[in-house]
Amino acid sequence: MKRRTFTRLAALALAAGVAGTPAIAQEVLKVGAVAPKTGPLAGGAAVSYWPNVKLWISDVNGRGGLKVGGKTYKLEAIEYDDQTNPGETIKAVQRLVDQDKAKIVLPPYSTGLNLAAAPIYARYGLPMITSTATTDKADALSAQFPNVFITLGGAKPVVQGVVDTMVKLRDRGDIGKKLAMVNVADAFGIELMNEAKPAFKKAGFDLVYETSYPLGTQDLSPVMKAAKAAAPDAFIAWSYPPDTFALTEQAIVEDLKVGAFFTAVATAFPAYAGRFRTGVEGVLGIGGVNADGEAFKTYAKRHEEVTGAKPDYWASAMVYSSFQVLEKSIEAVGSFDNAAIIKHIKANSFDTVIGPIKFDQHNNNPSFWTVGQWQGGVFKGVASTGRDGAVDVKKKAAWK
Amino acid sequence: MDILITGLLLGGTYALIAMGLNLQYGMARIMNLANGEMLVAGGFVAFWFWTGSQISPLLTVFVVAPVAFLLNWLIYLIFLRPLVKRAKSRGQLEVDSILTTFGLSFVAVGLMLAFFGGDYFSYSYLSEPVHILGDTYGANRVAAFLAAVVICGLLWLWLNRSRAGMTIRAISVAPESARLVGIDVRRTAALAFALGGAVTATGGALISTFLTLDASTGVIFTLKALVIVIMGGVGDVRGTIVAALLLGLLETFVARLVDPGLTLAAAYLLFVVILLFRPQGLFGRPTT
Amino acid sequence: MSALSSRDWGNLSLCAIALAIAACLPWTAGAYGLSIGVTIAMYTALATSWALFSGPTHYISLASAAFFGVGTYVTGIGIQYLPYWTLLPIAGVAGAVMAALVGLATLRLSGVYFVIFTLGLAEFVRQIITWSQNISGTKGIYVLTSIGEMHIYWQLLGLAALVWLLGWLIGRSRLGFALRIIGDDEAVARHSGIDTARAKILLFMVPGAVAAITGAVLAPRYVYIEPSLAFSPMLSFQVVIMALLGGTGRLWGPLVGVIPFTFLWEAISVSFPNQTTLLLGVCFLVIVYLLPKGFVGLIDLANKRMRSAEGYV
Amino acid sequence: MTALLSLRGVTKRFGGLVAVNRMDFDVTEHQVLGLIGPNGSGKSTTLNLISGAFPVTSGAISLRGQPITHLAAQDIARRGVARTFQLVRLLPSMTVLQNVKAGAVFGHRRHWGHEADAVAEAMLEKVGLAGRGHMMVGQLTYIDTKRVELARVLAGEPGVVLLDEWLAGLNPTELEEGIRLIRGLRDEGRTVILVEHVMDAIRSLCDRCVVMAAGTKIAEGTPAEVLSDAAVIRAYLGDDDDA
Repeated sequence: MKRRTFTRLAALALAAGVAGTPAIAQEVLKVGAVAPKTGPLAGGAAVSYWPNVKLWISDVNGRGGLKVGGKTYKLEAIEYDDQTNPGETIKAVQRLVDQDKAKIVLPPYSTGLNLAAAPIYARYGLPMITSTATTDKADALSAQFPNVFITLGGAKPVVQGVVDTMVKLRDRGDIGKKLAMVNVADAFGIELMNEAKPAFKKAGFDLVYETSYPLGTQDLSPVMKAAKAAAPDAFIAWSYPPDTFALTEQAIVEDLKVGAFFTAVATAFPAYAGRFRTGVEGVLGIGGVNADGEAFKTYAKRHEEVTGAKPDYWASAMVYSSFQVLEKSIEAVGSFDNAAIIKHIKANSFDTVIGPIKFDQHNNNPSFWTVGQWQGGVFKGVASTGRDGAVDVKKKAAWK
Repeated sequence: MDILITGLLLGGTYALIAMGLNLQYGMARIMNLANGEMLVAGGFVAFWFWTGSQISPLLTVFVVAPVAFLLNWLIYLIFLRPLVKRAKSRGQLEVDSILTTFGLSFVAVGLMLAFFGGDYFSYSYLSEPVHILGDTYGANRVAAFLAAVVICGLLWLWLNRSRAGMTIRAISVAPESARLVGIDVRRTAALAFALGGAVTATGGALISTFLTLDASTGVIFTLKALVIVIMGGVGDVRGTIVAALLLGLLETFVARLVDPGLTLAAAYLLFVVILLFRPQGLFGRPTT
Repeated sequence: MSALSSRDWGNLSLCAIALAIAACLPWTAGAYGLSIGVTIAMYTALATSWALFSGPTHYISLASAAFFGVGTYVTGIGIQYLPYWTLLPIAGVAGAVMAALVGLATLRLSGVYFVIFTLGLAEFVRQIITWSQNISGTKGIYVLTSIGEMHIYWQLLGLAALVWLLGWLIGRSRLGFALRIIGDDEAVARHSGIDTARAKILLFMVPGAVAAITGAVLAPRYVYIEPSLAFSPMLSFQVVIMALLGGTGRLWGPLVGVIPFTFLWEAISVSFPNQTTLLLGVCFLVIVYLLPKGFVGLIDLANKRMRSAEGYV
Repeated sequence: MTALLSLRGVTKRFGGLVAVNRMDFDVTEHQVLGLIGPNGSGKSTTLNLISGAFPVTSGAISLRGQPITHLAAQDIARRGVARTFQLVRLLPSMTVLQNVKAGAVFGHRRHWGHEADAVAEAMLEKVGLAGRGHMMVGQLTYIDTKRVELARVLAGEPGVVLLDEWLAGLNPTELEEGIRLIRGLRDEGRTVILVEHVMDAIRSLCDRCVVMAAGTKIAEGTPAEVLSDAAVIRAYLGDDDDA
């Protein structure tokens, strides 16, 4: 008796969820989105992912809806929280396609969750333009999952961007060749550190201090004190948000005098500038945008109007752009024939908020921003793999 | 030398994180896994007061403490008293409280998400350098350490000197016999639990000045607090203080001289070793 | 092993039929149904093996995540060097050895210390793996195989069946009888000549091995193995809640807890996406308050009341 | 004849309190030894030391010449020392038969399957509970619970039986039945150590007695000798002058 009532209860609930608002004149199209709202990655998704889902849908509906094969569809989002658990992501994507009959399923958030869901997208032939997954194995992945596109690049180009920036500063005499480099002991940090060490040695830098620290370390002052003791000319940290904030504060407290100070994830977050205000001037970070370009300015303004929060200067624009690529491909193909849409994505270049996006034969977007710098309260792109609008990098003045 | 001071400062932070749980578990017998969420909530309020109307976290604490006290008192009455009534043995109460407070931690995360959203929140307060014995330290960490010393000191004095403090210590040692001498165990346990909650929330407000928090980070603090309370000896205020300082020093020592990658692993190793050779913790009484 | 009575044969054939029906799920239910099936099979194997240990001994172990994580890493690392089918037994052995070590170290500890120790264990193993990953420079591990949801489902179903069989065999064996005695009164057990520590350690190896094998089976499903995802403490708590919801008194108890809880979890995530965590917390509270002995307890109560009502006793 | 069980200088200290202070005595094969003394004299503690429930602080206990001082309770039980508990401890979730089978399966002589059932049934008959194996222990009278515990002890065919105030709490008619059961053990030539307050049981059952007061042995001998010994009377009844 028990199991039947529960299955009936679940079915009832599912039906309630799916029915949603009654169909108004214009046909409604379901758009599925699954990402963390709780769990370790909730913080990042709350800044870069969820606001852009809301913004993209309101923009498309603002333009009268998605024009597909002569009909225009009003978009309606179905959001699921996967609690940063790959098992949940897989179930949610399955649910979106099977139960909710969502025609468009936006890619999940972060490398791990995207790759866990990739087999499901592949089975349904759904285009999957990831915007928050970094991997150097784009070729192996695209062989296994032909419908997966990587826009955020991998560790190699990011490291190359940072190395080029440092070489430019050194050649201009702004910094010497002594370098201190730390990383968070998580897959992301390890991958970047292993690329960076040989790259910097080849570029003629010598590593005066190098270490890793576990995820969730409460006190990074020992790391900063040891780095300062090595008297480096430049400091680089492949860090996650909590460590980025902690390392920056410790650098201010220790008054770390370096010509270049680079921290990774969250440097581009509005909360970073919100916390350190003038202190951020000259800080380098992962990502960046063509901040002075018109496209980004209007995007940032709309982002704040619609979602009430400022976008970050790296992932936000990338997430929105990946949605634009999907939108333009569907409208260009004029139907929901996923195979044709994927072929279209492979073949064309798309004009987006961060500028033109063109995927190479491994479905990898070769040109993206790698390094940005806080200049005058805005996080401007200073190095990229083939993006225009880069500003010149400045020497890091003393901490204010 | 600066390893010693940095270690002590970290120890002060850990004392703030763990002291509340020691009161809640040691005295009121409630293994509270929602302790981390209460800490983060304290941090949220401090962030909200500071960014909203520039009220310094050191002042916000005087608002956070009473509110948290009341809130925890209600939580004890509504959610935990039925468990205490129903529990036939101490073991059963502990297991039930573990499962219930885990549910509560989920509810707390859900509520914080609803009110504060999932975003990271961090702010700078007193993040100027302070020179002690020739080395520089974050002013906010030093302030938090001093606050920890004040709070732990007051708690220790209050527990050992005042009548109410003695009743709390009585129910932690032997709840059954405490009832015989006329102590209303349930009311005292509620008092201890509420006090523990207030201390945790205050700790949260103080450490949010230098740590970045978001709605889901409570778990890390809960685990750290559990390790410290068990290591120091359940129900013993001195135990928690010593264990917190010991852990702070060990982690800083390993971070500076061995390999920062091993700090948390070393902390858990210390926890395992103490648990095996002195299950009752450094200062605890050997429970049968 | 006492001989099989006719009633035993009846039960065995009943289980065999039920398993056969469950095995056809990939064809009967759609892909979504299959993904729920995988979740149910996974938690059934984990919760049943967990209840095998915690039922009789009343120890609450929160170590499932630690063993599960080790299992995922055995596949993650092993997949490049060894054929897939060898990885499951290796994961099983690794899990069992780890459980034995933990057992040796902790079973002298009283209840709550054991719980906290096992909770800390997952964190401890995670730190060690990330540290060694950092030293050896291996990055996030990719598990690119041709293993589909269907294969994973059948493997988990097989594992769950194995756990039931093992539980049934243990129940009828000397070890099973010893564990029931320990469960009732450990002092009597010791004074009757039972080496209680050895019995508990032997039994603790079962959930250890099973959780590790489950991790190894599921690794290909996650494609990308990261410590924070493989070792999340959430898994340990879910296993405990489902086993307690079902009730640890009977071998089929946890299954009766896993199925409704999984559907409940689905129903909540579907209809309240923004408040999923909040409502799951409420469910935990309801389960602990209303069903201390789980459904099994409820059913036993009902049987007892029914039997006593008819004056059957 | 050589001692079956001997204690030499056995001491047990709980922190400052010395519960048992350098106890020496022997128990020979087929002997029924009474261990008596006022409350708190250390009788039960001594029994707990022999059965391995408590670790010995110092001194040595040996069974058939082999040291068992530091053995765990289960190893002592497997060498044939079986005991009852001061407060009857049965296995609540099991039937009477299964309770007795616990002794039969894991005791000194180990059985399994039908053999174990047979031994358990036999023991039930011996203690007067024939045919009531299927009952749950919760439905038994007080004396019957004691019978089950005795049956469990005997099911493992132990060399030495330790009865910890087994007769306590029985009404007069049950007491007669209890003494009759213990006499049955005596007649079978079993070696028994009896910790008891019931004096006429001691007189009629014990070959020898050891009297303890405040943790030390104050007298040893036949029941008649010890019960007329001045020191024993003073220990039990207090000094004459304050009478």
